[in-house]
Amino acid sequence: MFLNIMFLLAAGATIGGSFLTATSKNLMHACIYLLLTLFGVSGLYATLGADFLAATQLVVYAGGVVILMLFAIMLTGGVREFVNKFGIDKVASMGTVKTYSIAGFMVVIMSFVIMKILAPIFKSYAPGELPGFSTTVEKIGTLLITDHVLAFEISSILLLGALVGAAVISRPGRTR
Amino acid sequence: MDYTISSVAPIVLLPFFAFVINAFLARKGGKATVAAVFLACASIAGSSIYALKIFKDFVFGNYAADYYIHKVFTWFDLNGGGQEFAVNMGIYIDNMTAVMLVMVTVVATMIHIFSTYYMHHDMNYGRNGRFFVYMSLFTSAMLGLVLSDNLFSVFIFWELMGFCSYSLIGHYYEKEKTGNASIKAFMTTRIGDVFFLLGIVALWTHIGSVSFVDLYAAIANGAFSGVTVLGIPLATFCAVCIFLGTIGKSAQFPLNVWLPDAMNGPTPCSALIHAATMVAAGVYLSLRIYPLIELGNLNYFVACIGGITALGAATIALVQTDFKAVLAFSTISQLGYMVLGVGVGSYNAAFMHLITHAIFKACLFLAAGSVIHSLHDHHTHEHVQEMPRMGGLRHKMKFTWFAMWCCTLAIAGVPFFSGFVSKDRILGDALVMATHSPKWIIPTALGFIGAFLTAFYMCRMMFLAFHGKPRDKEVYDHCHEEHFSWNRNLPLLFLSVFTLGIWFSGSLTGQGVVKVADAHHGKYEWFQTLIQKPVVSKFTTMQREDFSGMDTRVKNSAEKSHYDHNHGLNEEEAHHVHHVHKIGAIASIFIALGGIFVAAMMYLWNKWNPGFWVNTFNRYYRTLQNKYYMDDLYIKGFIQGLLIPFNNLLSRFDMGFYDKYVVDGWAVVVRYLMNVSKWFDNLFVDTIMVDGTGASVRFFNVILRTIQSGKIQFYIIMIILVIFGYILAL
Amino acid sequence: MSSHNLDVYMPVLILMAFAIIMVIGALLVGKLIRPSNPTDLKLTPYECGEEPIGSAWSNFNVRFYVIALVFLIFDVEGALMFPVAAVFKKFVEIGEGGAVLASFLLFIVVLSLGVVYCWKKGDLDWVKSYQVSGKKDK
Amino acid sequence: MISLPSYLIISFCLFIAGLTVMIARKNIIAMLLGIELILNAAALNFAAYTRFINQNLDGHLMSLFIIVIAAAEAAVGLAIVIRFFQIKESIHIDDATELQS
Amino acid sequence: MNSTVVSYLSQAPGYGFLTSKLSEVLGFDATGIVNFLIFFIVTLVMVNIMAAIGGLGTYAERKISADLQMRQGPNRVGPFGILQFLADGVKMILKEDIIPRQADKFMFHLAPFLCLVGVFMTLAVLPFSSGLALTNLNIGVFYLLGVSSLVGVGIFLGGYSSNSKWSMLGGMRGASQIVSYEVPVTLTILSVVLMAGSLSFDVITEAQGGFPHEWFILHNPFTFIGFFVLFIGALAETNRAPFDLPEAESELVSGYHTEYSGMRFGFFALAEYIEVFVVCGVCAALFLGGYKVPFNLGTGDFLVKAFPAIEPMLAKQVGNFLQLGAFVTKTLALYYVVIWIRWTLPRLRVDHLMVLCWKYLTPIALFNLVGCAVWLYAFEGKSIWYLIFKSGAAAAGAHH
Repeated sequence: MFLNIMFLLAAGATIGGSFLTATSKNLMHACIYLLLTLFGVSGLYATLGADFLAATQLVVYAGGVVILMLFAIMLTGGVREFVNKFGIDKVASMGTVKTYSIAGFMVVIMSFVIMKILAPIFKSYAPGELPGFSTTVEKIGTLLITDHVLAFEISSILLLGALVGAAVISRPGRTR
Repeated sequence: MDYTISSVAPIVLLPFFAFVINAFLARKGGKATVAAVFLACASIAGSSIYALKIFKDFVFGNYAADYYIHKVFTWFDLNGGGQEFAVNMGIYIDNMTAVMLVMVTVVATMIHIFSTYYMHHDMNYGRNGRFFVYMSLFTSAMLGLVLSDNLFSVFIFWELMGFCSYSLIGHYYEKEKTGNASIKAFMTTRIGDVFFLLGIVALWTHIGSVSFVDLYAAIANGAFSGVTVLGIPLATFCAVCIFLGTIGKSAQFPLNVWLPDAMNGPTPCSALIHAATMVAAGVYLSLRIYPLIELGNLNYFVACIGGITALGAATIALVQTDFKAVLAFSTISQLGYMVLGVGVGSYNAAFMHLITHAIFKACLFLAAGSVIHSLHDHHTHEHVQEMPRMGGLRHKMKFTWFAMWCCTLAIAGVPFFSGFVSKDRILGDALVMATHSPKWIIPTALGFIGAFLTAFYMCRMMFLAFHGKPRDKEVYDHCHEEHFSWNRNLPLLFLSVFTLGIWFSGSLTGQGVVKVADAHHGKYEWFQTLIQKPVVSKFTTMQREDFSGMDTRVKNSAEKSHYDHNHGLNEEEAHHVHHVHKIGAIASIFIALGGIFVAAMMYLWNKWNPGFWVNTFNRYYRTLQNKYYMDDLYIKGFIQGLLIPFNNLLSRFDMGFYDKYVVDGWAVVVRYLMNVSKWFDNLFVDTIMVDGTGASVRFFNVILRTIQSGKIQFYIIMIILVIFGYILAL
Repeated sequence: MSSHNLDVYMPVLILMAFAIIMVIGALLVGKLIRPSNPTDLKLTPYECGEEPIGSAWSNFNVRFYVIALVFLIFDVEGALMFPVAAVFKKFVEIGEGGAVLASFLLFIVVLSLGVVYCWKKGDLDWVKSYQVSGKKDK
Repeated sequence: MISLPSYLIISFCLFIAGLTVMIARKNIIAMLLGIELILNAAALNFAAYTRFINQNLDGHLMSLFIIVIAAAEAAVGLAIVIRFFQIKESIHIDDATELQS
Repeated sequence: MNSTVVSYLSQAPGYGFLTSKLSEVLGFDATGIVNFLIFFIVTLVMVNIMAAIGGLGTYAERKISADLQMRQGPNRVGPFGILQFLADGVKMILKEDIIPRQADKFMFHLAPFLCLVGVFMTLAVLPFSSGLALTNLNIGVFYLLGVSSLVGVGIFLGGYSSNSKWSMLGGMRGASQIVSYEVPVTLTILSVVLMAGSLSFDVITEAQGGFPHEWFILHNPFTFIGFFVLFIGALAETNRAPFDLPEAESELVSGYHTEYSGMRFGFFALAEYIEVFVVCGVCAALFLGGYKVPFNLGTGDFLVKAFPAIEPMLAKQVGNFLQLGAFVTKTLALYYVVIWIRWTLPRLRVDHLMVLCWKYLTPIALFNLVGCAVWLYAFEGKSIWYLIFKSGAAAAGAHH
């Protein structure tokens, strides 16, 4: 019962948020809708019993990525694209016929694709008896240092590279 | 308590990683070198933490004294001739390993810390970074040797240590005699190593495995009985060969010439490699294969080698004037004592002497290093190591003086110091053997005389260097006053604390501080309780355990084996042994005190004039100063007599035959081939291949150019279409 | 590792709802009783009485971005380290702590390398970030 | 109602939204938003399959690493965007025509 | 290990009765509905108490500051002016609600929601007592970190949306300060998780004891430093003085809520005060033993021993009240310290703020983390007192 309510709320937040993200003209608003979408996704994780993933989604996205996006938007002149500073042809807008036609085209194509992929799954899917929810933190931690320890360490290297590279790239006053 | 690879590997791997990183980092100089030095110290300190954990588990955990852990993985398996022919690597941990690990790591840590002080000059040129690189590599190799479970991996690490010692002796490579010394050390130990490898191969061929456990099992199963190599019994053959490796590595009698020259290296590396660990590794090896020595009844041979080395080196040390040379010869003589202990079958005492000697000799070398460093003249860059130019230094360097006295008393065998505890028990056991059969009197006597001389020359060194009036005024004057700099004095003081006997065992009365509880029989000194001869009858089956697998033996029921006061002898035998031990102890006490007294009469109170003795026995004096002419003998007889003629023969063959016919003939052939290939090149490659490629590329880029518009969204749409088509095509 | 049903998330949703209801309710109640006569002056942003010039949404200093960047990296590393930290104790108890400690410390070291780099390059200090990037060889 | 197809359809909608944004927007930051949406769709799929098909947690780990990579990608991508803006005074995708500034 | 307030109350006799009755009446299993009712009621009560605490926080702040500055403080409304916060609330509701013309209306409305939602959601995992924790997620600490980062977004949006320079600067500062100080806080909490071996507040609290020497703050030297790192970080995350850069009256007029008026401003203030309470509670639960009462009085077993005839639920109830008392006492003590610091220390400069975070707290927190890991590995997580005692016993010659 409650599970269904939660699922409905999360799914609504996800789909609505993603739709608004795609369609909102204002970049800031798009970012906020993205935040809503991510909350919905973390709710979906919770309904899937992946509690740790849900919390990670909250921490990393709501805490980090969205703030970073907001800062970057401010840093690149915010929403001043309306102000028509760069000339009329560069206004980022979703409203034109062209874009919607592209979107519809995409939807058709992808729905074909997805049906092609998912039809067997949907046919052969028999909802069996699902196991009860249990905490995943210990299991994930154990996997992280036994089976996937290499991925664990390499991800640290990746993040180090990302940090250094981004810091180098965005350091001011190198040219101009 | 059970160890998998994860809890043991870091001991070896930490210094090794430090080596790998420093190999790139250390030569940069400046901050990078400092970072490298810090990394070396930190890594060895870290592995000492792991070693201490293993030590705690083994010594204070409630397990049988002969409990061991043996984990094996197959390194490579070449299935030759149908028979399984796998090379296994593994770890073998028992109490001896645990104690050895702690000794090596702790001493190495202290010496690394001291090195940061000693090697501080021209650190910025990064050349001393190289020193730390090799120190890390050496430490990891030594730890690997201690942990390894079979003779083959022992041999690998053994050679690795030899290489490190080679490059560390040659650290100041711009001096010619340094380079010669390093080459000499390398070559001399090679002789022993060849025989060592021979022994390993012989074992392999006949037993089929070289791991210690399998070796003991084979001995227990009587696999050695009746097998002979070249008419010699297999056991004797292998034991002799492997023991020759020991002779080469720990500088025993015939091959002892390299160690004194090895003192040309920096003093910390002498302390770590040529006093504490590497030369002791030979004795460690001979302890590991002790059942084989016993089986091949080599005890008398081993004991005689040890005794001769002990006495001979001590006699040479009498007349040395170089500060470090005295220590070098005393090292050789102490190693002789260990080998003597192995020979007379006092396993425990020999190993204890290994540990104690490692500690106080490392401390002695560090103290010598601090003396040399303080006397170092920064303008002329001359190392003042001559004792006649020192004297009265105790007013300048108090800490060094104190630490050095502790170690001197320890090595001289004064009661309540560690040296007495171990050396006295070796001599006592030797005396027991002597009471059994007269032929054992010779090594025993050599040992006792050596003990007297040891006390004498060590105290002579002390008196000459630290006491009396300063002889060379300006040396004394520019010897800087010693203040408490932690990286110089902390290692000295720390190590000198452990020269006390109470840490290891009862000094006279058998009451040490460190005790292990026996569940039934109260508490005993950990050393005698834990270090026991391997009882081969326990190793009847060759059993391997996978690294991942946990130990299957029931360990909770296991407890410390009952400490046998009689060491497995019957009652009156034991009484006899105790009696003789008492006699030996009292005798060695008097001998030590007598040596100190004579030294004091000669060099402290100047009552007796040493010059008189020198003049009286002039020839012998010169003999001793020339180290029994052993170097000259080797050079004249061996090198000039044997190697150089052979070398000339080879060179003549090279010039006459090889150059003239083979090389020149090949040149002619090549010229012909070249002509052919030139023709082929012109005709085929240039015209068809090169131009054809160009044409084809030009053709294709006309087509492909159209696809590459600069728009990302176009690319994305392309990707989607491709996926779409692909999936529809499925 | 106990099994549970998803009722544990109930209070979260209830709290979220309460927060929203609280704000909306208070504002609605306020809307009934509070005055509302906006004047032109009220509706201009307050700049200490000065006439506001231009929009406040102008692009600002890049150092904010660098700080947020370092934070994001730390955040992700924390997300990776939390489960490991949660099971570290169990591994120590079964005697496997050595390897876990080694990998954990390696992770932390790699993580701190990035901070050290940013520190050295002066991305972390607030004021001098421009001067430093000008002359790196100081 | 809670079954594998529903989750797959949700992630499909996410993916379509992200794809549309990536194709139709000319603003680089908007395109990065789209990428975030797509990555989320993938991670959600992993979690859903882990729940419904086989219960071992490798799928969760995949999602975890996807989140990590998404964070790194956002950091570097936004840094590039900022640099681009400092040079070009614009974040329009079609202004990225040169390989060097 | 799933002790929500429901699973606690379900031990009471009335619960089963109610459930069965409702099931009969409704015709299907009414457990979910009953759980929902319990959750709803408890949450309602708690939210109101929290609002009251937030209000009383303002009152306490004014009183304590007056005390520190030898003034009277509010003393008109009610006895000792204790009803002052009600008067403030009424005033705020009555104030006109101004939205600047060139503001971004949508976000201007949204920002207070985000702040309040972020703060309220953190209440869900706060362990008031072994029975009275709203819910006990297995990921409690991590969930708390994630949810509380909403406040940063809220503050940033509040600053951004009201299109004013002061607000912009305030919002920027606020966001960057909050994200910066989340790093040392995360690392310190990580070291606590390392020590306790779980992320759930329940386990972390149970891993400590009632007496100070059993708390994590005195567990070993690293955690002792860690507590102060966490406390400073918490101060900065709640924008409390000396870290109240975002609303620095003297530099930026009122920071990110310059343009906010009336009840919207009130919500920002309320969120801040509740968050202060929450972080004090978190510090208490992580480091100061949470709801643990000495001699295990918290379990109520002592009553059962004393009067065997007593209803076990009642005994448990008494124990819970003791635990609640302990928790609230520790939390309020920290609350007092927070206010005390605010009125004692001057405000930092913004670059000093960043330097303090990145060059002092973060390296210290990393060092603590490494230290805790090594300590856990070397001493199997024994506390320093245990080690001292053992070594003393060994020196006294006890068997090993």
